Amino acid sequence: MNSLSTYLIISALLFSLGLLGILQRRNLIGMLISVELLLNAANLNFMAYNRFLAPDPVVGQVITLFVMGLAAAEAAIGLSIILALYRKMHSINIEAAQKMKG
Amino acid sequence: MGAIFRDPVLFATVLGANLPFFTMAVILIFTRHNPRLSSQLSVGSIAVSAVCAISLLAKLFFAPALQYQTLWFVSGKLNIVFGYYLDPLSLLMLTIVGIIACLVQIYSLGYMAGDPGYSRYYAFQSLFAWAMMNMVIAGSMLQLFIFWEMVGLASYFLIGFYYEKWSASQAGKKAFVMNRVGDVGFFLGLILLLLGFGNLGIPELNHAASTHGLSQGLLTASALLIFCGVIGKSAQFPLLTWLPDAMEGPTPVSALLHSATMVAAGVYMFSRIFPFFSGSHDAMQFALVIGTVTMLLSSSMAMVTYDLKQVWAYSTVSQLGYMVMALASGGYFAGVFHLTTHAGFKALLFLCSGIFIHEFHTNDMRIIGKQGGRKLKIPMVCITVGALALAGVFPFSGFFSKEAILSVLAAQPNKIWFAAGLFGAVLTAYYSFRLIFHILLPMGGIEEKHHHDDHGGSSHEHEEEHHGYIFWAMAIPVMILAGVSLVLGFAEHPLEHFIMRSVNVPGELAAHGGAALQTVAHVAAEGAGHAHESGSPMLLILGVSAGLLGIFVAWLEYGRKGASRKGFLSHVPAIWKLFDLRWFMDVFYRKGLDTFMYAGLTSLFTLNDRRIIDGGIDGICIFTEGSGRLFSFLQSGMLQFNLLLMVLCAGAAVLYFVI
Amino acid sequence: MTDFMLFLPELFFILGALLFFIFSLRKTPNPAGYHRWAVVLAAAGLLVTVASSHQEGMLFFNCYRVDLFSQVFKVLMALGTIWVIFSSGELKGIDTRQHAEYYFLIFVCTLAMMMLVSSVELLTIYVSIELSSYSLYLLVPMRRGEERYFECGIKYFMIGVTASGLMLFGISLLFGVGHTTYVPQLIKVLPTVISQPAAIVGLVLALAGFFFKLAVFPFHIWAPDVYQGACNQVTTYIATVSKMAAAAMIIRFAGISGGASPAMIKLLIVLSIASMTFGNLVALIQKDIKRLLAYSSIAHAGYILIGILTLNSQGYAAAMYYAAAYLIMNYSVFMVIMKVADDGHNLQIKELAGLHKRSPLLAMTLMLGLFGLAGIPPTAGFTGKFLVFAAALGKGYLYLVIIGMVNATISLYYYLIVFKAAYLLKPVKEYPPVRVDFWTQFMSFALVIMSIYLGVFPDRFLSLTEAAARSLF
Amino acid sequence: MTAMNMAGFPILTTILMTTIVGLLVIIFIPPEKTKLIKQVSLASASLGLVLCLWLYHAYDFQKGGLQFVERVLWVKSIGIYWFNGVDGINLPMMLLTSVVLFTGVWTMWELEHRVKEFFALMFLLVAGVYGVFMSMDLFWIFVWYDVSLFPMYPLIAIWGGTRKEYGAMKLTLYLLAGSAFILPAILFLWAKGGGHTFDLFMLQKIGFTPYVQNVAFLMLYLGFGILAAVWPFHTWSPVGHVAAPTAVSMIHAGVLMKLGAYGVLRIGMTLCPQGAVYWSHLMALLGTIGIIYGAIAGLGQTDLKYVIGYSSVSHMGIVGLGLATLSVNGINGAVFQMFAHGIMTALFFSSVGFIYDRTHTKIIPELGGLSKTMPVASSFFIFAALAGIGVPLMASFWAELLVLTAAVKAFPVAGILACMGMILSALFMLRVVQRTFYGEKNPRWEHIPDVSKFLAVPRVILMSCILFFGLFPKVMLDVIQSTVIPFVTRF
Repeated sequence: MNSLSTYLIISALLFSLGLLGILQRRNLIGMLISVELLLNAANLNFMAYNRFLAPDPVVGQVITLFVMGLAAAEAAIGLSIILALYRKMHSINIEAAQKMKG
Repeated sequence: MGAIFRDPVLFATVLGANLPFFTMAVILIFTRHNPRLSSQLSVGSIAVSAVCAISLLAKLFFAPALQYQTLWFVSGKLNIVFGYYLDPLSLLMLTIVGIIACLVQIYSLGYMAGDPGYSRYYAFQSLFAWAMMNMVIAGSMLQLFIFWEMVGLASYFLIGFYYEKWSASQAGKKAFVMNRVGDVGFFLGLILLLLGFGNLGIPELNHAASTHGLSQGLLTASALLIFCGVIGKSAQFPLLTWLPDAMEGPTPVSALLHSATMVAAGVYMFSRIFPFFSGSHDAMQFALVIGTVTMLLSSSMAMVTYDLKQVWAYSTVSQLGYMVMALASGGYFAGVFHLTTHAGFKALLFLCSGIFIHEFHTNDMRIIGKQGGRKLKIPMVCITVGALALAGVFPFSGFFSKEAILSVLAAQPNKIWFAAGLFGAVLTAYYSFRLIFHILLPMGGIEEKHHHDDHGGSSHEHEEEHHGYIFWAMAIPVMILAGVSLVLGFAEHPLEHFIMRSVNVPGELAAHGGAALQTVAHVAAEGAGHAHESGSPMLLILGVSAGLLGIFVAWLEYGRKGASRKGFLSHVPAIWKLFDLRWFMDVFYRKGLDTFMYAGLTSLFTLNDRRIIDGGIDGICIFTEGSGRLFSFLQSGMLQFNLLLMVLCAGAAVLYFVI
Repeated sequence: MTDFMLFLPELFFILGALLFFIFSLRKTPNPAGYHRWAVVLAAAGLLVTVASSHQEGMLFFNCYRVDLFSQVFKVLMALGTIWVIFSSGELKGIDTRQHAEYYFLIFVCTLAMMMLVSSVELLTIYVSIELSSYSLYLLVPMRRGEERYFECGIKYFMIGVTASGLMLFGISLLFGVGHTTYVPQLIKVLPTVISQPAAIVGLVLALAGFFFKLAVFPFHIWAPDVYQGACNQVTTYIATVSKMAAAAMIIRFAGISGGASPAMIKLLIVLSIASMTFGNLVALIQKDIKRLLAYSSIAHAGYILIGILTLNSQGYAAAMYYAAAYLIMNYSVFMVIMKVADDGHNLQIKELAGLHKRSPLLAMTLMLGLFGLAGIPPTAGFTGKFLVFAAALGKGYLYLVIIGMVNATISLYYYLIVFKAAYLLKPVKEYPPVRVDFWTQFMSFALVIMSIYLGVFPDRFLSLTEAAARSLF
Repeated sequence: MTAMNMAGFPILTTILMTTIVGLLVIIFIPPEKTKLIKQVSLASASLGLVLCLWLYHAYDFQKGGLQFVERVLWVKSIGIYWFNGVDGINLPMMLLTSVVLFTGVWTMWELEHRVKEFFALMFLLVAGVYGVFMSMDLFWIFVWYDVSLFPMYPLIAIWGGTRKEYGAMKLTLYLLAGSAFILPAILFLWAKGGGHTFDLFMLQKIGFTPYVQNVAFLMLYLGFGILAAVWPFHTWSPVGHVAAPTAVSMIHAGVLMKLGAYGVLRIGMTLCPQGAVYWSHLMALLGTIGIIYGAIAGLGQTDLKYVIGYSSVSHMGIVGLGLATLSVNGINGAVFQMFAHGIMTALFFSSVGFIYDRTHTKIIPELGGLSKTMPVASSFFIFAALAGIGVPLMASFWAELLVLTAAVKAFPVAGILACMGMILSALFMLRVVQRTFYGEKNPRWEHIPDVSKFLAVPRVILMSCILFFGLFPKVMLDVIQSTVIPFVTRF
């Protein structure tokens, strides 16, 4: 169980779930969470590769730390935008926002 | 440049031939608003030209053929030469053109007096004189072609002189286009020669043809093509209908261009390169057939029309047919001689008719007769002289030339040509005297109503005085021409000697020119020899009696007291109609042009441009824009649809790489 | 000390950002004052960038490379930034209380992009991209007034984070196969492992992030909405400065995919053709100028890709040239738009009617900008296109060039429509005359002259970009 | 071919600069001072004319080849040169351009609507035309080519007539679509030539493989053919001309259309002689179809400018046919025809423009009888029509003679058919003349003044050009063939 492929499969699953969530969820918060899943899938990858393959064990971990920090910022920005949207549209459903097209 | 002033012959040639051009330019640019000055300039310059022509003729009467040339430009292997070729034929023709043009311009002083386009008229007359003279003395076929076209251009303008009249401008256009049809053949023939032979000099061509310097195929092909030019310009079958229509122009124009000189240019060109043509038996046979058909067809048309000028127009066509027949059967001199005499008497006929038309304001011979046409003594006498010459009655000039032609035709192995010629002579005499009798002996006498009664009041006296000047301006040229018609016939032998002489040409020209002329002399002498052998008294009798027969029939029907004045053809309305409608040739052309060209190709092509090509392009534009609209659906407002698209594309790319 | 000098432009922009951060804390906004400050700072920033443009060196444990290539792009970005800030004098599209934040974010974003072009570490790249994106995520919804355009902010954010998620995942895979995140090493390693599916997937996904920035089809989907929805100045910034960074990044990164993989080149060709065709076709039917320019920018991304996909220094030089030309001509057009719509509304094409009378100078600037975008000589746009196509044909992509030219012809149609509006149409209602101050006049002339100078005398700038492109190898 | 006199005065660049400086000066004149704008325009146009005449005079056709060469390295890395020179092919074209520009500017003297922009755009256009003709570098040829095309859009769309916006858009897109083939072809040749020079003569020495030549020539032929109104890409010609204002039609039909044929000759046939041989049958076919088709389609038109547009199609067909023969006479004739047709069409359009200015219609059935009211203006048109028919002693006759001679030799069937075109052109030209100028005086036009002496001057200049070169074709043919004779040796 403690092999690289396990982690990779899990991360691939996470990635797919995230992608599915982004495409399927109509709720903006849900979409935001799905995006976090994507990032976490990547994080998992970094860690796994770091553990099994990389010559320098620091790299992956550092990256993961950075990503986590950025993800937090991203969530903050995203939430603030969603909040603003909610104030204007009284909805956090993405279907409320499809006027611009063509 | 200096050479022009050093050599008097060259100087006279250049001056005589080109003075009218400058006159035209001056008239068009400066003296448009001064008709008097314009006409004086024009008449003066053509008089100078005529004098130059006559003096050239006199000076070079016994001299060898002269050739002047200068290289005009070179393109690749093509040397285009510009030059003059003065030999008996061109000198004779130059003189004819000069004299008749001069007379006609003098005549026009009266005929055209008071016309709003007086200056324009003289400008175009000068244009014509310039082009015609240059064409006559052209040294190469290309140059001849160029001026041949310019002559056509002058003819276009002069036919359409009364451009307010739709029919006039229509006739001008028709003349130009029909000529163009022939000219394209001519042009192609020249190109063929240029490519096959490389030289279009007239003496060189004649020499090459007579010494078998040209392959027979090339010779025949180019001769046939060049003959197309003759068909167009000299109104031969099947392009003959433009000439009667060309009578829309002022009568002096008809006299000068459409009978005496311009239309004869075709025949002139034929005789110009006669040795060349005679190198091809097939081409000569073809020309003979065309000439005969033309002669008979147009005679038939002349028998039914009441329009004075139309009669002479048809007659011109038929006489041109005669000339072509003569030339095509080897009668070089006969053709040229008939050309000469015909120029004289046909101009005479037209100018006389012009006086009638000017007086009575109508072209209808019956009305002219009724209103007292015969009271105009001078024109009446002169027109009769002309008609007699045309009918070939001794001692008028037509008699001699027609005899010459008949004798050549008689020498042909196939007697059908001779028979056709005789029959044509009968018809000629018939229709010309039908006209004469109509005017001279009108049915039911003369109505006592003179056209002068129309005018009146204070201007009457002035009219009268003016009328005198006008009348004499017209009458004097007519009388001169009548005199010429009387005496010209007797000049047959000196003329023949002049035209036919084989000359000792000095220098290099002797090589070509001399030999060419020898061929002419040889061929012609053969023809004449035959004629004399087959018994000239017999011929003489036949010829004269043909003319008299025609006159007699005309007298029976129109001249004698109590004659029906309808003509025997009126009993067969179908034939009358056939002749009157010019054997449906015009109908055929019109229909053909309308249905095939305008309704057919033109609308098809226009439709193709609008619908298929333009429509296709617009279609591509619409398609492009439509696909823009279509693609814009990819950019839907729904975020997740867009994301799906993005992910799918990325997925597709990944799949593509992995698999 | 030398390290400090190498980082000078970035430091300067950090300083600017800090200053505006302090301003943003103030209670009473002073828009005119901010604008003056911003102009002065940006101008100084440009000077600093230019002054340090010939420096070379490595920073931060070799994560950060300063070379001619990066410096050229930094100059271009600083230039774009000052232009955008210059045009922000009448920032009607944004609440006056937020002006300080606006300038702050602009400076931060420029800073991030400057860092981006110098980054040679995947991590640095990622961080820089995210930093610049976050600034833009905030700038886009800042617009006030136009309710119907508000949705573009969330769309931009969602698409952006998805793309960055994809990119990060891709980067992680690249790290997995290459065992390194240092780009120069990756370039060496990758061709040997390119046959592995993980490498390919990683590469494609990583490129997706960059293509998102450049708005290459199919990662363009944010562009039309954002261009239309953001306020005019922000759109200008995205259309000009942000494009420079993206182009630079792709040029730097394209080397990773390596000449070794013809399939990769094929992918780039397909993307380039799809971008050109899609962008031009959909632009045909647009009514709103900014949306039209969004589609046009998608098409131009395709043209830039043509230069990049040659994967040689000539192509990179051509692409850089094209990017610079694009900066100039795109800004010309946007400057006119911002001037004409000085109340910050979205300009429709028909509103340009009669511009040649309202302001001949702006009309001329617009004309040259449009013709530059359409690729008509003697503008820089033409020469850029010419160079890009020349580079492509140097590699033998004849059909690609033909398709590119056909697309240029199609694009001409909608540029001509805008041109027609400005020069031909009679206005249906009376529009107020456009106020053109001295600096705008000056700027118009400068843009016109630059555009033509670059078009007619390309030699000097081209040798610069060539040197820059060579520094990549 | 590479006679260098770098030290000499850059006369060609100076000629180019007359237009560009004129343009700049016009830009800085306030738009209200229309008189001044016109004077400046005329002055700079006449300066160009004088310089071109001097150039024509100073060209040494005994020596032949490229003269007045200016050659400066422009862009090092890809080998662009500022390389100008004249030889027998572009010298007549330069002269043509200057004459048409001069007369065109004069013709537009009465323009009142947006004068400044009109003349500015016109000079921009002509700068492009001069540039194409004088450049010997592929890059610059293309640059100037495009520069000359796009001002057509505003020129037609602002000052045009019938359906001007449609016509302008169509024409511009159509013509620039042509350059979608030209640019790839140029770059293709450049790349196949090693990618280090755009110098025409350096590329010529390289000798491309037959495949490259065939492909490049076809692309060049299609691209430039559109501008030369080669059938079936001719439909922009009538539509565009109908829409365009007078001087623009003059320059467009007179000069711009020649750019197409010139491009085929200068780039296509110079660099791809084998390609030209390979495609010569196609060129002959399309040329002949153009001659016949243009004339026949012209027969049915009711708009004066449509008729002239179609006549241009027909006449440019002659140019195409001449080029297709690949022989001295054919190319001599083609170049001469380009010149002759340019002058002739300029005369055509300037007379039609005058008639249109006065009567506000160019629909033939509405006109008629104009000869009565405006005899001088009519005579200009009639003169042009005669030149169009190919009446001898007008310049186009010689051109047609040479082309047809060469064509009958090289492609007998095409040559004979092309001769038939002479009949058709006579028919349709005279038809127009008859319907427009002859017939009863039309009361509607009774009080229209004839062309004034001042406005007659440019038309007279054009007329005298036609006559002069008709009477003395040597003046032009010597120059043309000094270049053409060595040129054809490579086919």
